[in-house]
Amino acid sequence: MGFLEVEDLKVYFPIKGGLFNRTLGNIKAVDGVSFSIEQGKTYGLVGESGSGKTTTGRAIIGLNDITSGKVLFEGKDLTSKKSKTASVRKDIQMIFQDPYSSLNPKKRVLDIVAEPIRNFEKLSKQEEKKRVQELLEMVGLSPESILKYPHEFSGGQRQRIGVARAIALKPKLIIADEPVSALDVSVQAQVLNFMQDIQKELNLTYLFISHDLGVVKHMCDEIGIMYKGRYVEQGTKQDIFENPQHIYTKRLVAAIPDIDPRHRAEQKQFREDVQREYEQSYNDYFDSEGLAYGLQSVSDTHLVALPEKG
Amino acid sequence: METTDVKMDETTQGVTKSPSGARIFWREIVRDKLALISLIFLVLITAFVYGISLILDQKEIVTVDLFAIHQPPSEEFWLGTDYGGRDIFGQLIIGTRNSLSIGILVTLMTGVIGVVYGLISGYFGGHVDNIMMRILDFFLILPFLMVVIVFVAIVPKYSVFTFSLIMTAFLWMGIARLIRSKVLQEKELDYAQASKTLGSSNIKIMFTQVLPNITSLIIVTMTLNLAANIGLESGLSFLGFGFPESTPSLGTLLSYATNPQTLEYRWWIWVPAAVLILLLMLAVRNVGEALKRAADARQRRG
Amino acid sequence: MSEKLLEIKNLKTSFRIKDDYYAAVDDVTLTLNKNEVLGIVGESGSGKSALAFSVMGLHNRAKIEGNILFKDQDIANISPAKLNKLRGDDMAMIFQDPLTALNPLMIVGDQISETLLLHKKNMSQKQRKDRVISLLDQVGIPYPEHVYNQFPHELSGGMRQRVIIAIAIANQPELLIADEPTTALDVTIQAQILDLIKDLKDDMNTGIILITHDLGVVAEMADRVAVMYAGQIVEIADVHTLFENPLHPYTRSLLNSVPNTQEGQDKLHVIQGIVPSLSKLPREGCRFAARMPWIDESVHEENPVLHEIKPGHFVRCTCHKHFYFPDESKEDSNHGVS
Amino acid sequence: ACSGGSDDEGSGDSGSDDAGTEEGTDEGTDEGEEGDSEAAEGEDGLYSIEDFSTDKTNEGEAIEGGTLQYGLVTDTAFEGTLNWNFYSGTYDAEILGWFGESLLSNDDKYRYTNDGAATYEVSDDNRTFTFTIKDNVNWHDGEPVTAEDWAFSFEVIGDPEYTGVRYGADFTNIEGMEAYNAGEADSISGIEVVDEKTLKITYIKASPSLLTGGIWPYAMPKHIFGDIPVAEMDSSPEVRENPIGFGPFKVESIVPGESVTMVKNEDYWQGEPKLDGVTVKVVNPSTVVQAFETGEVDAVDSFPADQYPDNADMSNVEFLGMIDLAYTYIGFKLGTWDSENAEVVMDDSKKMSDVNLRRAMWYAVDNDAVGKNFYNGLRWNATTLIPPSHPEYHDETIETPTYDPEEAKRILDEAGYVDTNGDGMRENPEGEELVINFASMSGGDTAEPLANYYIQSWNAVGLDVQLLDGRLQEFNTFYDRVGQSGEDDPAVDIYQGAWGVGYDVNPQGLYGHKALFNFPRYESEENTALLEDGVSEESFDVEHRKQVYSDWQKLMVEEIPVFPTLYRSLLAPVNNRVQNYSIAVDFNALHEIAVTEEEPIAAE
Amino acid sequence: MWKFIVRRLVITFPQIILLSVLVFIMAQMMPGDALSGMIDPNIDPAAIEKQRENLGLNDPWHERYVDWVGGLLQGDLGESFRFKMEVTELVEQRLINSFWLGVATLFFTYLIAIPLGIISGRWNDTWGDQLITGYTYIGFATPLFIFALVMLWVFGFQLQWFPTGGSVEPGLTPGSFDYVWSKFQHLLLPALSLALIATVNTVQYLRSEIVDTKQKDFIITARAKGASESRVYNRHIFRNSLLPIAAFFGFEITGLIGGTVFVEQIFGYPGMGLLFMESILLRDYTVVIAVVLLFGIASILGALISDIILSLVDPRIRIK
Ligand SMILES: Nc1ncnc2c1ncn2[C@@H]1O[C@H](COP(=O)(O)OP(=O)(O)OP(=O)(O)O)[C@@H](O)[C@H]1O
Ligand SMILES: Nc1ncnc2c1ncn2[C@@H]1O[C@H](COP(=O)(O)OP(=O)(O)OP(=O)(O)O)[C@@H](O)[C@H]1O
Ligand SMILES: [Mg+2]
Ligand SMILES: [Mg+2]
Repeated sequence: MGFLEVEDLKVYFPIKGGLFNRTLGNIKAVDGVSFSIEQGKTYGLVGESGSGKTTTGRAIIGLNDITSGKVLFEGKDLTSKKSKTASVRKDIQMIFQDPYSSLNPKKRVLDIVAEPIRNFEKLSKQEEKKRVQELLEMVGLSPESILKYPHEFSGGQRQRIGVARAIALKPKLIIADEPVSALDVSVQAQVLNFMQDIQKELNLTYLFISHDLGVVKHMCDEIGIMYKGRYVEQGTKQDIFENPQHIYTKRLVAAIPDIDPRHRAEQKQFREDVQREYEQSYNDYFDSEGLAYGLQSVSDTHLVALPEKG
Repeated sequence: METTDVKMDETTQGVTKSPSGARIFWREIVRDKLALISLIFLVLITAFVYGISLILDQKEIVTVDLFAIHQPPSEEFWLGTDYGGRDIFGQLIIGTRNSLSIGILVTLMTGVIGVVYGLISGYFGGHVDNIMMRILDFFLILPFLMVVIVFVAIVPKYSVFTFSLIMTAFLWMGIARLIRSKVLQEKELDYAQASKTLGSSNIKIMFTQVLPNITSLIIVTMTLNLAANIGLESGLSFLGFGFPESTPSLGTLLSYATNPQTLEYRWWIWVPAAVLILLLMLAVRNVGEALKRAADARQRRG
Repeated sequence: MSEKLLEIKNLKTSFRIKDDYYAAVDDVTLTLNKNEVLGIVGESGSGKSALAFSVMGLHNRAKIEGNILFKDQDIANISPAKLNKLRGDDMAMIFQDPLTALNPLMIVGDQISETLLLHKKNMSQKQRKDRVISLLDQVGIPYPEHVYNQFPHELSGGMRQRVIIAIAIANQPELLIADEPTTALDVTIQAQILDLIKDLKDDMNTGIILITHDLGVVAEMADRVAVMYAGQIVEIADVHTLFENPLHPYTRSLLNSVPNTQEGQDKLHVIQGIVPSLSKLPREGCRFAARMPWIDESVHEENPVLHEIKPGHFVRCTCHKHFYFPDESKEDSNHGVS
Repeated sequence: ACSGGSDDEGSGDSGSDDAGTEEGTDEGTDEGEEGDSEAAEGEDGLYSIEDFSTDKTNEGEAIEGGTLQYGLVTDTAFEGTLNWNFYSGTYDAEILGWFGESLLSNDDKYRYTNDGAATYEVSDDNRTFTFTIKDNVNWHDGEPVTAEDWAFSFEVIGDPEYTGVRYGADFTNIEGMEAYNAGEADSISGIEVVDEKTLKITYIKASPSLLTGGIWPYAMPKHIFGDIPVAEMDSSPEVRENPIGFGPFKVESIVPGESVTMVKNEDYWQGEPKLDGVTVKVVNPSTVVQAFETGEVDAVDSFPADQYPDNADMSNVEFLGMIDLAYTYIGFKLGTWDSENAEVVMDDSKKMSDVNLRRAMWYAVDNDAVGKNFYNGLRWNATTLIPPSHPEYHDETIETPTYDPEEAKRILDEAGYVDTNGDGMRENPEGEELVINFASMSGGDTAEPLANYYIQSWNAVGLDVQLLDGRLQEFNTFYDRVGQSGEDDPAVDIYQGAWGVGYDVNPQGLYGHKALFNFPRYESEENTALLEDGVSEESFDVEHRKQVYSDWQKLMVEEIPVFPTLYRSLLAPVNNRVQNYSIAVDFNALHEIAVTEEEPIAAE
Repeated sequence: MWKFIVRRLVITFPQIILLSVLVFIMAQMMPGDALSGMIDPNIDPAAIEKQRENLGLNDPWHERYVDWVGGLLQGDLGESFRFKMEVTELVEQRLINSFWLGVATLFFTYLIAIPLGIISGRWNDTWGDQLITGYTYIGFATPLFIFALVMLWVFGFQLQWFPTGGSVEPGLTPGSFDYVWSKFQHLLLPALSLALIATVNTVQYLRSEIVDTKQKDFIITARAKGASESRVYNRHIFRNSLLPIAAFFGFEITGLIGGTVFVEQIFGYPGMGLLFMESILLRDYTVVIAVVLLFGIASILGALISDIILSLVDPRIRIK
């Protein structure tokens, strides 16, 4: 049994309207997604804007209601009412995309980082302060920072505060929703490095959501590619980057700009080729509604959404 | 666009603390001469009327003196007397105090109701919001005057407090709406979402996370409301649903001006009250506008 | 050598903060030729947009000093009427944020044809509409007739960005400034848009200034690259030189911190600290010095200037000669900055 | 028989509330003082009603025609129920006065005369009246006014479907009226149409009150209203849009609630009116002075007395004045109303039951000073409950308590009201706290200081009088609590009220033991006997009646169920271009009114 | 669109019902009734009591309510006790007056607000702007009734430019030019007084909208197209800033209702506000109920109009 197992997860948002605000239909934000993550690994979730990455992450942690499907965390079903207990909550935490809005601007660092501690543990003021300072040190901020306000920190530092808060309860799984996409390149590097460090230190598991393939390639062991609420491909880093099977994955990979100006021409050529292939074989990869098919195994680690043969 | 206003130079971070909300407000007010003067005026007036009315004997002031009716300003009566021979100056002081008390009370009560209502409605959204908003809409169409008349008739003691209550019943909706729409935005922000994942209860998130972030909005709105509320009391007095004359307010003094004789020949009865209302409202408003600028980083002058 | 299109000389753009002026663009000198893409990279807040806005004359309350010669005409000191003749016609700009750069109350078609209306006085309404539709088609918008009558909010981010591009290229400008044209977009769309801009250049011989903080985009698009830091150009060179032989410490750090160049290596380089705010910017000495404290202070120039290392390759300050990356252990301790 | 209220003749009262004759303690008529002349002029700031005339003097040469601008001073719209049988507001009555004349005119003693459109004869038993309508009296549409029309008027009011409020003792006193009203008879047996112009009415009980407003003097054109069901008359266009009468002017057009334009009735029985027409329109009380100054109005129905002192020397008008048929008073609650039997029941355990206490309270107030200072002498100390507007019956010789606080204290001490606990306020003879709750009505500028002044005065003699609920009561609340519905609020101990008195001097409607409006709830055998005597057959003898009412006035001064505080004056400015205008009660010559200039004269 | 309107009206329906119930309860709670003003010994208390019985004033409120609803369903709002006429007819008379007063006020409000707001917003922080801002501050702080009284006194009486009471000169034939002209003259001063005070909010709102819009990105886009300053303002800034003002229009109607009570009182202008005050003071409940409901419906419609206008002018929230 895996560490985190997501089975056929569906999250639909109702479209309201009509005379009495009835539900007219659904936005299928996540439409039958299954994957599993091993402890201590980083699992990347990639896809275009609106493909349902965030929704998946939020559904796992319980911020979105699940329409159907299961989320098993260490064997416990998070979707059943009973297990929405505090202890499971403690074990899963989240890092948010925007370091500016994810910290309450009116709270001091102490209060921000201590919030989860206060919710789950009864510590004296003194102990609490000590814990927070330890945490801050762990994320590389000076312990004196506890009395400052978020706006007194740079984006990278804020993201660290967010991490400190997330690890305060010693979680096992952290869902990181585009943790660096709001940051400048140089700062981005800082946060990525640090996330890797802390993962080793605390034996954390990451669900790493991003649309930047470069970053994902740098961070992740396994990767899932989402398209319109469904998976189109899943595999190890090598599977995805060296042997992309689905045309959509290929497009994504081809679209990454190459940092070496010498490859410009080839890159453009490659992109054009993929584009041509995409146009020609679109119907082989997508059903009549333009959605991906179910996943088929290509290798042990590599799954691709292809129409069932025969 | 994260402006550099908020990003601090790292090297100086350890030493200087960036200004807190109150400090920003203060700075903005000091920078704006008009607002500063207004604030000083308000503080002085408030201190003066509350202070002096401790010494003044209200009973004495509203005692009718048959032989001093309609005296123009003199040494004995600085601002003359009204048609009951009562000292206008004394009434002006007590009236200002009462009007300010009403203004402040109403502002506070509408503030509390509006904020709590707006918070709950906005935070929970969905059906709760829907129902609460319908209730609010209903309050908007209530016939204010009629309710006031019923109220005046059935409430035996009509005091500053009860009067404020009835005004409150009709004035909390604006702020509730404002807070609601702000909360609707605010609760979607990551920090509120984050709190949820950290195991904080809804109540806790509402009051300890979201609320502090809308305080500046609340303060600004309440300041501006204060000005409007002071004005409203005088309107009710004009229609005859204000205070009895034994509880003078700026409104009651002002409503004497509806008597054409007073309006034309006995300026000392109503002009000081009119001027004072005007000044109070302007001053409160100036301060409010300065606070508004302070709350809105884009408009900040400094 | 190809024809000079734009020549910026000692440009200084200052904003008023409190009671003083602070330069966001400080002594920038640049040239741009026809049919050339000049990439400008730099961290957020380094003055890239401020530079672009200065060229377009779009700042309303900034003090602009220096010269901006567009086809030998100094557009920094020109009457608003004359400037309006140039803007949208001979020079155009693509804006960063497709969500806000379009008037929400105007249909897309009108917003594009406004440019035509302003500069092609003798076009009939019908001609304008035809032209707009062909422009929409040109930037790759499907069903242009339909989109013509749509409002911005009905379009996706990528489509809107294309509309903005259509506005910019409507009059086939000679100079096109693209300020982070793809930052807000998905990679696949980014690729399409970049290809589109490139095609435009080839078709129309346009000189393009491409502002971005994505080095990959620069590598793919630019002929020459200028690296900006704290309002100044710290290095400028043709694209190959810059990526193969970066000299300025900032350029080198930047290149080192991009994940996908660091194949196999699990640590990325981190530039310490942040770009200081405008009012706190050091105005003397090497502006980057504070962010590489392990380099001895004496190696900086007192008044750093651009040195021409090789023809066409300029670097500011002599400190590049002494720059090295700190070792890993040192880097770790840098986490605790404050 | 009617009493208490003011009459139905156009002179209506000046109250700002339209219905009824209750006089607000103050409404509309307020004080004023020469603000800036007190020291130098001393007494000069005072006015006396005796200096005013009721008739306009104008020696000028009248011009042909002209239109009189007549204002109704009110801040509301007039109702527009323009028919004597249905109107309920005084402003409607005011308008009716211009075009819908009464068949009977009266003299200055309020008694019907034979000078009007109809003459009358009384039978020996004083119960049967024979009226003859003059020949040339015609409706505005040319139809003659007939006895039938007059009888019809009675039939409408007596009809079971009747929607107005006129039906009362004046009508039930007609023979056969009650049977008709109950639907038991097809006609009223006491009313007989003798011939086209002669009507005979027989009353059950003879009373001198019949001659002072007790007979319904208004006819109703049967040829117009005959076909309209009684229940629908009040809202019919014949009442609201095209009302007619036989008066000197006829209605030309109406702007609902705002104005009525009238033109002269050339066929008027007293002769063609001199004016071309009259425009009656609403004037806001707060702008009435300006309306006079600019010549917007020539005359008004009433003028707020408090605005007089500041405008006494307005150059373009003459102020007419007379004693108002009204008085203000303080009432003491002495009993309760028994709704079952519809009568007053005295209750000796009431706080105010001790007459000494009441007398002391009368001594404690200085009404003279109130009249001078609040009202510049335009109101003055009242003595008895029949005001000097009825000079025949008002007994000047009666001694009444006047301001004497020492006397008040003495009386209280003697009666056992002494301060036993040293709080400065007297306790009652049993030694219990005595807190007297005083109800007073809001509205009008002086209401508040006046009430406070009385309270201060009583406090000064050691009586703990407090304003009920600490504030003045709004009109409806006040009368509800004082007892207009029959349920008196026990919290009210004393109150300040005002009454307008009718043409008829009979005070039974206010102080009779069957009168709901007997708010003090006072009764005594002597009182009942005197009041009965005042309307008995013997009282057709004026001397007898005078004696009866003199005794009654004395009784009231002794018993003090209420004590009158102020008598009032009534002022009416008239533009100087107007001629032959009068506010006298016996003025019955609207057709004589003329103007000497085309346009009203403006003030300098 | 129609669906939306219908839905909104359906939602407001229970509100109206609730409001009407409330008015009946309040009427019950208020001391006195239409007949309690008849403190007149001339009138037999029995006659009054009979009237009361006939009019059903002695019934408990729920019975009267049921009757009233019954009447309402047949389009009958009852009869005014005081005016002895159908409430529908009475209200119609007054409504016309109030309607024109409202129209004139709104007209002046915008006539003043739009140029002032534009001047103030376009050239913000100049002396012109400061002057206008000063006006808005003072207008904000001046009680309407004092202002109206002074206006009446100065323009009505001292200068005599305007008539000072009523809605029309007496004696004119309805429909004639003189009649219409006189009506117009009569509503000019009250409308102006109300507008001068009511407009300050709009001026300020417009100003801040313009100042806001000026800084929007799409304005830069427009400038970059080479649009001249005047074109930028006329085509882009004003249009976008006027939109929220247009949306405010409906709420302005609601606000007017409050203002007319004062103004109609002072100018003796027989409209709904005055009718309401009179009726409530004299306890003419059939009228009160009708007026309250009308006011309620007007504010609901006002809000609805606002939403509709907004959806018409703002493509972003176009209602399906
Ligand atoms: N609360 C919500 N109500 C309705 N629809 C929603 C809601 N949240 C998300 N959606 C829709 O669900 C779909 C998936 O959204 P999601 O945020 O998961 O995408 P994403 O992959 O995270 O995109 P991005 O890269 O932009 O963050 C989108 O079409 C979005 O519009
Ligand atoms: N109107 C202005 N007033 C004051 N300061 C400004 C203004 N516009 C820009 N600045 C400041 O000038 C500096 C340069 O800003 P600029 O927008 O040019 O940066 P940039 O390089 O484009 O950054 P980004 O990548 O975030 O767009 C920043 O410090 C910014 O805060
Ligand atoms: Mg997302
Ligand atoms: Mg930029």
